[in-house]
Amino acid sequence: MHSSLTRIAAALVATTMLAGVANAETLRWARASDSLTLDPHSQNQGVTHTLGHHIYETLLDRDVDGNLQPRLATEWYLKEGDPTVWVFKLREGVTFHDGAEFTADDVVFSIERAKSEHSNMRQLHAEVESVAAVDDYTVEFQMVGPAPIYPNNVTNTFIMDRGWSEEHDLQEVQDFASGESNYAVLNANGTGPYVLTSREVDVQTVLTAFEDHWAEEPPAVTEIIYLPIADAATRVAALLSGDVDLVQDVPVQDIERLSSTEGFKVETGPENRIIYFGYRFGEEPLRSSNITDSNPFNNPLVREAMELALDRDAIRQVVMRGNSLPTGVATPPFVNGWTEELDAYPAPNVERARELMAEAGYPDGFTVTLDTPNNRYVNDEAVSTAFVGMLGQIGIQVTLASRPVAEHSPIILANESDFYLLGWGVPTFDSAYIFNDLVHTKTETHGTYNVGLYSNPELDEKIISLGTETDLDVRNQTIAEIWEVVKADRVLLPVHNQVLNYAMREGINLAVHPEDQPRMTTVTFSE
Amino acid sequence: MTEPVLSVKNLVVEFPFRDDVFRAVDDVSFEIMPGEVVGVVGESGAGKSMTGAAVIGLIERPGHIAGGEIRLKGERIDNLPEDARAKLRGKRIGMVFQDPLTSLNPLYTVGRQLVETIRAHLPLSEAEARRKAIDLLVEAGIPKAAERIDSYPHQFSGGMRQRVVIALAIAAEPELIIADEPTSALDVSVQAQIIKVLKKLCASHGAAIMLITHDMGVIAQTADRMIVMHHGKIVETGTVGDIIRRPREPYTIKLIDSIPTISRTGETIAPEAANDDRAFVEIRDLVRDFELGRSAFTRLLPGKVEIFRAVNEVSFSIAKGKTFGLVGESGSGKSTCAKMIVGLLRPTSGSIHVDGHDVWAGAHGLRERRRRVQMIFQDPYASLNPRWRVADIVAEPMKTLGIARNRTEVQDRVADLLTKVRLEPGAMKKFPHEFSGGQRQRIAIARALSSQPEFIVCDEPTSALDVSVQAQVLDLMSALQEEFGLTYLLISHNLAVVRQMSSAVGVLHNGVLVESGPVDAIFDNPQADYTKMLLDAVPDISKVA
Amino acid sequence: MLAFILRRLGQSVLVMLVVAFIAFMVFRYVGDPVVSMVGQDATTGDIEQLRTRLGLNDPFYVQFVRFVGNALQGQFGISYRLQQPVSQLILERLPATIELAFASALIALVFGVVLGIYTALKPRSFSSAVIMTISLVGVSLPTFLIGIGLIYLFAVELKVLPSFGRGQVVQLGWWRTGLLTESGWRSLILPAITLSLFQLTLIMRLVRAEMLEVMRTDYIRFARARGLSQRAINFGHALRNTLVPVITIAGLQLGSVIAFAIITETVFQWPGVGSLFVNSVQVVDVPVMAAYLVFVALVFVVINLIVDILYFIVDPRLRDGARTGR
Amino acid sequence: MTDLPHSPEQPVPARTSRLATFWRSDLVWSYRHSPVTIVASIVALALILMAVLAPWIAPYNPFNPATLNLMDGMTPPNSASYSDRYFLLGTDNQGRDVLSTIMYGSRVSLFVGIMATLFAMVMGVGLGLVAGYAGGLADAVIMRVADVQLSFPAILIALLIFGVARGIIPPNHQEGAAVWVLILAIGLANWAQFARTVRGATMVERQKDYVAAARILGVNPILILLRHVLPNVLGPVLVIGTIGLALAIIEEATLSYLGVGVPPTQPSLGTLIRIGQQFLFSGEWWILLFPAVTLVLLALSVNLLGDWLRDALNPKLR
Repeated sequence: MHSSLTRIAAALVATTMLAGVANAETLRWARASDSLTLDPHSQNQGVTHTLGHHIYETLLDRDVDGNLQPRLATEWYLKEGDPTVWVFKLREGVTFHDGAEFTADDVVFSIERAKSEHSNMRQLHAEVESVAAVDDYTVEFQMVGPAPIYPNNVTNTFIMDRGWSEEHDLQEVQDFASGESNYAVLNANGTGPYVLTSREVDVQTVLTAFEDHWAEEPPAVTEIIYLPIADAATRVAALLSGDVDLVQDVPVQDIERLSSTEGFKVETGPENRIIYFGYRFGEEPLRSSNITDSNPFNNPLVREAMELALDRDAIRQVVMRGNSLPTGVATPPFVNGWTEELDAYPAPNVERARELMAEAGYPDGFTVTLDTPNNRYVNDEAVSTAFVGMLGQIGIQVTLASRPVAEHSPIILANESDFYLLGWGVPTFDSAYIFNDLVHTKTETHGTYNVGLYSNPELDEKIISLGTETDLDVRNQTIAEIWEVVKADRVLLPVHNQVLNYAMREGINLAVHPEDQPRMTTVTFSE
Repeated sequence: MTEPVLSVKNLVVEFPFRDDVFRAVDDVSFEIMPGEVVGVVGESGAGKSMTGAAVIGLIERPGHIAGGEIRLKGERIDNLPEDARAKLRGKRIGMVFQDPLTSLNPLYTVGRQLVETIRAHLPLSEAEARRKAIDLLVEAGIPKAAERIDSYPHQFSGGMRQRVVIALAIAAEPELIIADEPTSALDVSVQAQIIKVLKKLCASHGAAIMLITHDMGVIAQTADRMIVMHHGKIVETGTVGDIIRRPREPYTIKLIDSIPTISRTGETIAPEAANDDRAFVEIRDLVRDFELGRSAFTRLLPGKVEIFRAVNEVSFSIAKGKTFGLVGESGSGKSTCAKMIVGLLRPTSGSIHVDGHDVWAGAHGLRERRRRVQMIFQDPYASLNPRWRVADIVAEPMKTLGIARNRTEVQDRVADLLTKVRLEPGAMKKFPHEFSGGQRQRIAIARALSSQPEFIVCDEPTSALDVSVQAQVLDLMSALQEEFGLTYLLISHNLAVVRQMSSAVGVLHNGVLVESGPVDAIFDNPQADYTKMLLDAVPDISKVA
Repeated sequence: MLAFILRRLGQSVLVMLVVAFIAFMVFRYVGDPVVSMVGQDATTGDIEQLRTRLGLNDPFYVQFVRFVGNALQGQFGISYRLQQPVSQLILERLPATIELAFASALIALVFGVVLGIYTALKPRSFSSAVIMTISLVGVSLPTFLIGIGLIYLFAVELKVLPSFGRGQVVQLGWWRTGLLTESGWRSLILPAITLSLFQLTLIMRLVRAEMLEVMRTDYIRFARARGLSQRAINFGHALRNTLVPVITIAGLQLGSVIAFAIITETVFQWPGVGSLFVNSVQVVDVPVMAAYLVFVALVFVVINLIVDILYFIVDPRLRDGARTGR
Repeated sequence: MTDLPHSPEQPVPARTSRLATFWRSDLVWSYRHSPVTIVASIVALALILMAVLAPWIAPYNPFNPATLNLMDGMTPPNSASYSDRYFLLGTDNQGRDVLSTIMYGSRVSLFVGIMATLFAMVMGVGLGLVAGYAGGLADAVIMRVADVQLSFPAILIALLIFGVARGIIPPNHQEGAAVWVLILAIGLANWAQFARTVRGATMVERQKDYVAAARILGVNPILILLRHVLPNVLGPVLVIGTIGLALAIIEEATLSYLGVGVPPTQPSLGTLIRIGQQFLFSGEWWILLFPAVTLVLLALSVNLLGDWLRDALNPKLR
């Protein structure tokens, strides 16, 4: 009985494989969620950008190692004699999908649009004072002051055609409050390698290769069928049953099975994202603790004890199935400022941790609530659950509050959490991005995700200086100094860098993209 | 008359009941000749309905025929396979059930049900069957049959529906009609007509009738011969006249003795009037209206209110220690009267005085009413809370009214009351379902007495009981009336019971008291046409041919 | 009849308003949409500003009145997540949900009624006992487990049916149907079965109970006494009377299939309103969630109305008003 | 007058001991003659006992994180673990003993299920009694609300209530209150069934004369409802309660599956299934299978008991 079933299954696999080879140029690509919108400047979100990169293009791009690469801009440099002006030389002979030519004017239009009131990309271009076209293929960005790392901020800002946009009334970015939807949400006209053929939100989006694309080599994939499948089990099942060719967001526990299954393989690689625990600083007692006269987290000994209780390797091995890079610093290795010394982490030592707890005045431990998302990061809830167990061994009794990210985030942003898990991606590949939001004292413009309300005026000063320091050596020195304090103070308790997995049919080759923005142009097929 | 239509020999019907077997019909033998009307009489559980069901082959599972044989025109039918038996039903044996309200499928027109039955048995076209259906309805006495054939059952009154049922039973010209309590659910006035229709139709179509009933009066008026059944056995058979005038078996004698009659045959059972003739209970111009067809939501909206007057300016009075009988058919408003008197329903207008107190006048009237007035209900199965022990049921009034609070006192009183109604004090610890209907009605009486009332409204107190039990309960009521000097309002559709118990009587018709006065005067010399018709319609064993 | 329907309509409006209110109120508490809408780079100031622009800082009743006013014009605003008009989103996904709901309703009705009749007509047979017991398994298994199990068996192990989605669709006007392609039909099988199992059991048990009840009535006994064939009795008389009460409950059950589809649609990635709702809940897309609830209420109200009218057609007693019959 | 102790119409059973009466009662008789019910009750009883006694009979305490060793995670059933401990049914991804988590999880599931059902029962029976007895506007309003409620799947309603409760309760108290919120949500989603049934039964009972007898005496309506009507409508309530219990357990599981249930550190069966489902394709079948089987067994046996009870309490169906 069993063997006959297997035989039938094998036969079926064979037929689906044949079918797959027959139209090898079509790639059915599944991931957990759909792009939120096709409007290039409406959402600053990874999934949305990923699809966007196939239709639209940016001035600069980043390679798999995080280095800036030319794209629509071929050269970029600070204007001689004026460190507040960035000059971008543009690629010639580029056309939009509708045939319009790409010129400097389109860049001016797009950057202004990205800076406009309803744009979600606004923050990235806050330092830009004005943009001007010098000639058809040269654009100058006048910054408000010295902005040495600004080019890092343009890698997700897509360039639209001014003519097409004005024709369809797209000068404004989609405004939620207006109650109207704009044309660009469901339609697109970019310079990218693929043209939008059809789009059914949350169901499927079809892209076909753009014949007049400027790249010399046409992509191997001529048609992309993009399929959002929310349920992880269904997603994996779809790959196994041959309904899709490529799956992102593979549950770590399924990697082994998939890679050992004939006809499938899994590519893994580090993501530019750190997962860490944070806790509340300050003297004010915790809201969720039985200690009502002080804040145990404010005691450095307790923080040290917690780090010693955290067995990063066990989490890697059991919870993440080997698919994580444990770390002792709250920055991914891609980021400017990361060093191997910072990355080192202490071996777990429960004995010592217990001693530290006693020393800190909490020999019997204390209780606290840990807020964790359960649908945002890889096995986020399981990581938190595991840490709860580890903290239990040094007497810290943790209640786990597990919520979908939509409920988790407001609690985080309102600083209502005593103890939380969060992940942080670094799209600029620079430490300043981390310091600005996670380390700087919370203000209107900084420290938005400084949930623990850590405050160190000395550091704040140094962080601010990073924004304007043009001497890269001095700047890097300051970054190193800041990291030293952050690590010594245990401002954050980093766990690991996430590792990404793309599962695919045998015969497809695609490397993992550190920002989880795979490009189907890089897909190759092998026999 | 050579061959009997139906011949039943040594019939045994058994119901396997868990580990036991209950014998519902035990060794029953009888014959019915063509065109003959045979009455089968007995109290509930006598096995008479089961005998009928056995003959037509509709015994409900798990019951089954365990012995004997049934022959139809000499041909044995009890051992036929089910589909062969099914072919006999309707075609050769027809049946009429008790309740015309539930015997017809509510979703189909009368015509459709007739046509369907006719065509199931006779080779007629749709149109022919329809014509025959109309003829049958006409025969059954349905006015404007050609129009009404397309009406639904609910558009007919109860009596009319029973006519339809009879038409259906006779539709395929069967040789035998089994009528199982065909009139018990109907009012007396309708009852007589239905019997007439049944007899007429069967006579004209040449069908014999097996008339199953608990009502000796119906049989007395209808049947040629009768069979008396008891505990699944035949006690006695013979011509109707013989058995009623000269019953031989002790059971039959007792049964016939306990049947009350509207003719004043002997001593009145009701106690002679106490000399106090002052009205103890005084009902004046009692009126009760009901609003029709309004749901809770629509009631909030303004609009025309359709009013139905259930009780219309009824006045009468009862002397202390006397019984006033209130008779009327269903829908006459007699129960509404009772409800207003005991305080379950507020009168629209009019007054009720008990011992000089207006029972609907404020807190004082309320208190007086609760103390002085009690009620005995029709259905002894529904009037006792099945989850309560008898002791609690009987004690509730005295506890509620604070007559006795102390536990032992309550217990003593309950024991005393139970003895008064001739139950063992041991009954206290039992639940109502452990008692028979008659015993339950006595518990209900004990409960009514528990609050030491002076006036008891008895709403059809015996109509759910078998005749022999009815006699006992009526006896008990009389005895208690004498002992405690109780005043009764006896509400009944049974004229014989009223005549036997009451000293005065009122006749209600459509909410109006058409006639009232001393019982003998009304019964022997009725003035109102309605009363006359009512009295004429009553089947009575004394009227036996 | 007209008055009756008008009265029903009035009640329906009331129901809709109440649901709208509840829907609106509930979602004010579910979470903060703004945080999901802005990116990681947004500052606290940006967030506050967006809140104000969306009117989320207005008093509660102002927001509600605005909501009802817009809803009356079919305007539920723009989805925070997808930035498309909510009414358009729901309309787009409605065909998928309706096709799924109808397919599973059909399965539930056909099998439910047939099995219900069978078990009622043979109440003591062994096969009935087996069916009754097995049917309980259907209500003892959570829907999501059934779905996952079916996917695992038929899509992953046997590879005979697709594991997700609704296959190829064909556009018929604004209606996008999956019923015209083979892959569409194949995709429909597993989700439809998953969704129908629960209702199937309910309907089967309901039909059985009602039918047993009807079979005991006097008019069925009388029909047998009239010598009608077993067939005519079972299917002509008993079944029709059984269906009267079944209509109400089955109608409401089938209405709830549409809402019940939430879990099934999620498991099978069925692109209907249910999965739209679940996706919206994850990011607190208030306009979609509120519109969905109102939509479910609308389905309920419409089905209720249809059921009432069906009642009128099926049961002659109601046509004359309730007064005559007792 | 010679008094007859018993009327001939109905035989009165001979007096027997209370135990014998009970043993011969309809309920017990039908129980003894239904092997499926006997098996179901044994299974249900075993599962309930297992849940109740979990702290004493479970090999480990999975709710005490201090005893866990993460490295024991994913140990297959009946094999050696990293820390050399024995796990009959294996461990989950947190190194928790699956057998123990099932025991403790059943405890949570049963607690939530029973409390939610009791809550729904009290609310539904109360409102049903009022609606059925008072009639009029109260009846119309209560039953309309129940109708609307019944037209929404319980899961949707529970989700909504859960959402509202989460919004009202400050974040720091949510986890402690999670179980109670769950109970409230499931209870509020299920009261209408009770209300409907009880209302129907109450309207029947209200017409009965024993209620009239009490009203004549002027017994307080609340007392009439509680002492007279309530005991007589409890039969169907018991049936719905049993079936509702199975439903509540499944609803709890579904809510937990959707991620809005009890905290994952104190998992219920539903939470365990949600966690286990992640390992459906990766070969760690025991993490999903055992809790799922337990849940189905629990719901099925309770359903079977309810089914039997329905038939046994409704003698017409026999």
